[in-house]
Amino acid sequence: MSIILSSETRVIVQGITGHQGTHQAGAMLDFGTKVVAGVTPGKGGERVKGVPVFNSMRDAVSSTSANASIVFVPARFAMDAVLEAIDAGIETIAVITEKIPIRDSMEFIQYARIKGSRIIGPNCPGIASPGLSKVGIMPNAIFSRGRVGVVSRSGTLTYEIVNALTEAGIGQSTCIGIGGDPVIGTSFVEVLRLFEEDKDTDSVVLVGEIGGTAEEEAARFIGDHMSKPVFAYIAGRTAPPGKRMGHAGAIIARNMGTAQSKIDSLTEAGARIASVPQEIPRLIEKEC
Amino acid sequence: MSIILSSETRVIVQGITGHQGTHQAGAMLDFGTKVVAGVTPGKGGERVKGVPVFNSMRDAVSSTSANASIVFVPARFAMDAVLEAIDAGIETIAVITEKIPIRDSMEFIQYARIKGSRIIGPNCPGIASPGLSKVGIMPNAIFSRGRVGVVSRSGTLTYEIVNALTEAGIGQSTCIGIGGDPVIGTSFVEVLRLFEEDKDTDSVVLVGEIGGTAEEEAARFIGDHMSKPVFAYIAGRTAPPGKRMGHAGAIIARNMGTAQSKIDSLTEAGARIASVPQEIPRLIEKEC
Amino acid sequence: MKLQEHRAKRLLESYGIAVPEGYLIRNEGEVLPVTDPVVLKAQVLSGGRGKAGGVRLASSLEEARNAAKDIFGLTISGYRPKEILVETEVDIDREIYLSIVIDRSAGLPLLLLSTEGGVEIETVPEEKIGRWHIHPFVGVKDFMVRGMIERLGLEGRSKKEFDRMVRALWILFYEMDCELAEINPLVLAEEGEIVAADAKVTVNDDALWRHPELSDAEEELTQLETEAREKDIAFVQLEGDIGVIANGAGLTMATLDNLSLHGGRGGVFLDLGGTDDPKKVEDALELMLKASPKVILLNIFGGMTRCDSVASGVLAVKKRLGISVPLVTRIRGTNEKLGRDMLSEAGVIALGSLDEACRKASEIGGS
Amino acid sequence: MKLQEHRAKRLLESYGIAVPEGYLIRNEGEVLPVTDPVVLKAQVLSGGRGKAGGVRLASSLEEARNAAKDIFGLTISGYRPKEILVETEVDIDREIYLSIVIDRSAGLPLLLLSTEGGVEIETVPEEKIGRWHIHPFVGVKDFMVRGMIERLGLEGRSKKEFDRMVRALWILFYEMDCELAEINPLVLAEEGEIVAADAKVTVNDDALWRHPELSDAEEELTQLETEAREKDIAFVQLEGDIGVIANGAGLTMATLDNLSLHGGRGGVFLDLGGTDDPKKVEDALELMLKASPKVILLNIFGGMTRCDSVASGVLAVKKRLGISVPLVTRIRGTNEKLGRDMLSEAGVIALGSLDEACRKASEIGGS
Repeated sequence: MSIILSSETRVIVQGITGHQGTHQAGAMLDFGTKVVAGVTPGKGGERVKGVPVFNSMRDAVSSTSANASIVFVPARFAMDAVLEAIDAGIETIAVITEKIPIRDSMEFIQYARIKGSRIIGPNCPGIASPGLSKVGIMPNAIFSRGRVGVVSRSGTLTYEIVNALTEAGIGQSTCIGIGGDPVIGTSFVEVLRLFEEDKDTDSVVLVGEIGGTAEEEAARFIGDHMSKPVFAYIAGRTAPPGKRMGHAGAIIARNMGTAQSKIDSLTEAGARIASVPQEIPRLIEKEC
Repeated sequence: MSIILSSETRVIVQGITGHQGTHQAGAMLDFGTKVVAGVTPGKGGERVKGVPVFNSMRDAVSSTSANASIVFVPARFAMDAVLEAIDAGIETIAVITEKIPIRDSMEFIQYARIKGSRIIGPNCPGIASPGLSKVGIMPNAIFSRGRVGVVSRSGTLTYEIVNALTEAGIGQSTCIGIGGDPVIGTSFVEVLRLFEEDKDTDSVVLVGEIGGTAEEEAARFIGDHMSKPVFAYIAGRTAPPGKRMGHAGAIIARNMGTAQSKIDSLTEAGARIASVPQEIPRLIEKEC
Repeated sequence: MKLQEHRAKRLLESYGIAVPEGYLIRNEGEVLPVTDPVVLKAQVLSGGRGKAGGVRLASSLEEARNAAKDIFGLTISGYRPKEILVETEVDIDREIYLSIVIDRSAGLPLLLLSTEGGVEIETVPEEKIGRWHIHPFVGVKDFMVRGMIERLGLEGRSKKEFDRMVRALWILFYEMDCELAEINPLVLAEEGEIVAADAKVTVNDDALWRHPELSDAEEELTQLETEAREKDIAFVQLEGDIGVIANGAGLTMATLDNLSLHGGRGGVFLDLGGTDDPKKVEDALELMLKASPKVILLNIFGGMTRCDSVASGVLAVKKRLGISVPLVTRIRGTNEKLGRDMLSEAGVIALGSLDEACRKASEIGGS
Repeated sequence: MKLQEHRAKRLLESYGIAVPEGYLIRNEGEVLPVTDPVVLKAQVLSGGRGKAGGVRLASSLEEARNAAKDIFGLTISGYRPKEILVETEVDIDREIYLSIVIDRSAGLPLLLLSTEGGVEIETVPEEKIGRWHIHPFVGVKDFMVRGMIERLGLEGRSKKEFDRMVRALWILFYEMDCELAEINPLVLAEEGEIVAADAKVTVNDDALWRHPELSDAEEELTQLETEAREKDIAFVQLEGDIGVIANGAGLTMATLDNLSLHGGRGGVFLDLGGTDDPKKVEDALELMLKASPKVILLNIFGGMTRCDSVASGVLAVKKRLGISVPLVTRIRGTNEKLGRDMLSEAGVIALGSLDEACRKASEIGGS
């Protein structure tokens, strides 16, 4: 298996006719993802990269029995697109779009809870299980199939780390970027729980960053519930307080969310901490 | 076990200082229910039937670790009381109050879904597992411990049938009245699923009535998923179309919701149908 | 509570939904001079108004007066129209069906849309009906409206008008605690205008306290129905001779069903609700006597109250008003033997079994 | 976007929340005659305004003018106040702390209430703070307000005022897409009146398009920050000498962290976001040059774009503007060898390993 995705995951690309949507649809197909449909209102009947385009999620789902979607729709229209996916019964919705108003994210995440959909993101690179499926925008070349699970709040930093793993001969079961916004649909803790239960995952890499308390909550879960080894890197040790470091979520406010607090909690929970990204593969090699 | 309740269920009575709240708190205590607290705003510090009263659900839960509540609060304030119970983390909330606006019920039921609470009702007699606990208003005397599960849209009609079972020497595992309103928190199907999984339930009595399609949906579930025998009675065979028969939900509208449609679906699904309530014990005796 | 058409339309208008120009008359003398053709519509709540002759066209003052006179003379489903809505006829380009109802299975409002308007939705083939659940927490969203507009094939102004209208209808449905808000037909008129040519709105009775502005709405209740409502008793007039009083909707229906097995036919359905409060039993008995059934069957399954208290209540009514019709009772619960004895001594038939009581009442009531 | 106090208060007022009477001045000549004592408050966004002397009392016109003059002469966290809010002093009976923030763990708004107002909430003991999550789908409910009123021990008029006020604050928070709406202190004044004596409101930047009325709000940005915002680049001024450009917030932070291992200190943080668009890399380089770091470290992990395209972009800027400071690059992705070769040939330091690049930049940048 792997978590969340399988080789049978059937994916709709929401916003497939846009520049990014088209490019990433192609990259997902190259990865082996079953991209079964695209949706762009008013463009129904077209084809993009050989994939049929529909006017609505409802049409796309009833024609293709898709169960996952990836959202490239611009921020102002993203909430509507996500709600449409939820109402169409999509189980897993990866929201790539950045700069979505927090209120919108909050509402579609809560609505997804009512309807039983899983939101990944927003402002995230999605999810990939090498050899099975990718519902995301990570470069295909960085992956190799293996037994390490990767969960991260970051995008390119994850690529960096996954790439380093692959170069070190360490393959991945599933890599998931949960997103850098203050409010996100799938938390570290939820992903850790899935990895802990996953038969195809032996150990987990957690990539955190300053801001919020998600890493501290992850540490609590690791300490209480995880038997598999966890390797962690926290970005932003040298970041000054009060400054928003790129991600809307990456800010040390009122002495909360410092890298040190996260590193301390994770260390106490038994996780191994890397001080730079490229140290992660070395730690895994030593441990496993 | 039994479903939903256990002997460890810790119950708060919301509206305990009212006439019905006080009376029923006493009856639940007599039944053996762990009634650990009551809530009436402004009456904190009092005691009713020996049970401490709190001003808020939050106070009551933090003092007593309650995990269930029963709501006797008048219709206009019921929504607030239910939301308060949900926010206080109550798992099972039996809403006895009748005449709650549909919009209010709809909203607190949807909110409960977000927070993972179970709503029973509204406009229902609650739930009882003889020998274990009762979070409801059914007369104590009608019950006897046994292995038949009872689920019903009705109140007194359920008493009638449970009483008949007891008189025939057939005990009950759990009896649950899901309520007579058009929109309710726990459906026939959900209860049937729980009974099917319950080791202490051998067979199920389903008491339906005209209106809606809940019995048809139950029939589909019975046909597809139930191995345990189901005995059903549907009230309202002689009810004329277009008239609201007491319950807000009991109305044959636009040829939907007739007793015949329900009886046909249930028969087809393999359920045994009683033509009058008192036939139920006879059918069970014959079958089991 | 079903609203009269004119009232429903006034409500739609207050939410910005266009309705035909019109006015209400209470007698034919109030018809105004006719310039454009008008339609006169009897203001009654029951269906089948058209078939009963309650809707008439007129293109002159005289025609309109005659039509009004005719309509005021009708009896539609037992009710004489007190008011007629006189409206300017709308130029119809297309007719659409649009409604929002409570979908009980999902526990959510459901919007129904059909390109075939002006006919009963029940007669429209399933595949022609579009359905959208509207979640109260998120409301009508853009993607839904896009789907509706695509289904209807609207363009230009009518597209914009429909968009605005459908969102307004949802707000109305939500704010007014509706069980049903139906526009049928919704007319696409000239130049893309969209007009609600007929409207049915039902407001949830349990939410009427939130809508005091509806307190004067007419409901076409009989004297007994009004009295029952005041006493918080569910009253339904049936075709038979046996007056059934029971506590709880399910139990009352089950009693009627049981009667039918013995050839008895219910004439009045009186449900006290879940209560066994003796005061309410008394109220119900009084009400039932006014409905003059051939026999009364009282079936109480006691919970909170002792049976002897219920029996005392029955006997009090008997003493106060006298009960000339036979009264069959079946009361279960605490002290039921005592209650039965009290009733028997006073000449009331008191039985323990529901089936026996139903048989007895059926025998007396005949068929 | 943080709003200036006077702007936040105008917003509160528009939602029906009482604020002290006051007016804004841009120079000391605008001070009006003083009848009751007034307080003059520098309008700056950074904290520590009080300690820096930015808040002054005055009870005569002369005092007020002098205070204003003093305040306009201050530099508070590097910023000179352009405006002063002059307010009538409020008679304080009690001070309360009230705020709504986004609780990231729950993903929901969280209302914080403390009986200890007028001090930083961080200094208040945990047990004195009451917390209520407000779900956007249900809003502030009666039971919450009851709990707050109980905690504060309010009675009579102040109870009613608080009830109205707290609901208004939530509506403001929701409708205005706030990340923070803080009233500290919330003052219980004479006769049960409730007044927001100070207010901090932060509106979610990503939702500003919904609030065009805020487009003229002042933000205290430097020239470079303004330019970065226009180009949609995250720009943070740091203390060191090394200008870091990377794509992605996490990667940029990781680069800074890695630098520190080699003794290097970041001077500018430029995050392109998740993109590797060569045009944006060019924009970032141009912006970085204006910030005059001692050395520039460019770290791009390519996804969509080929490394040779990124390299071409870098070389184009170099050609166009000339880059006098050393430029260390580390570009990974498709065609990375080609890209590195192109850069090396043009005299740019091009490395494959992040750690090596960081070491190199640190060596050049010194410490």
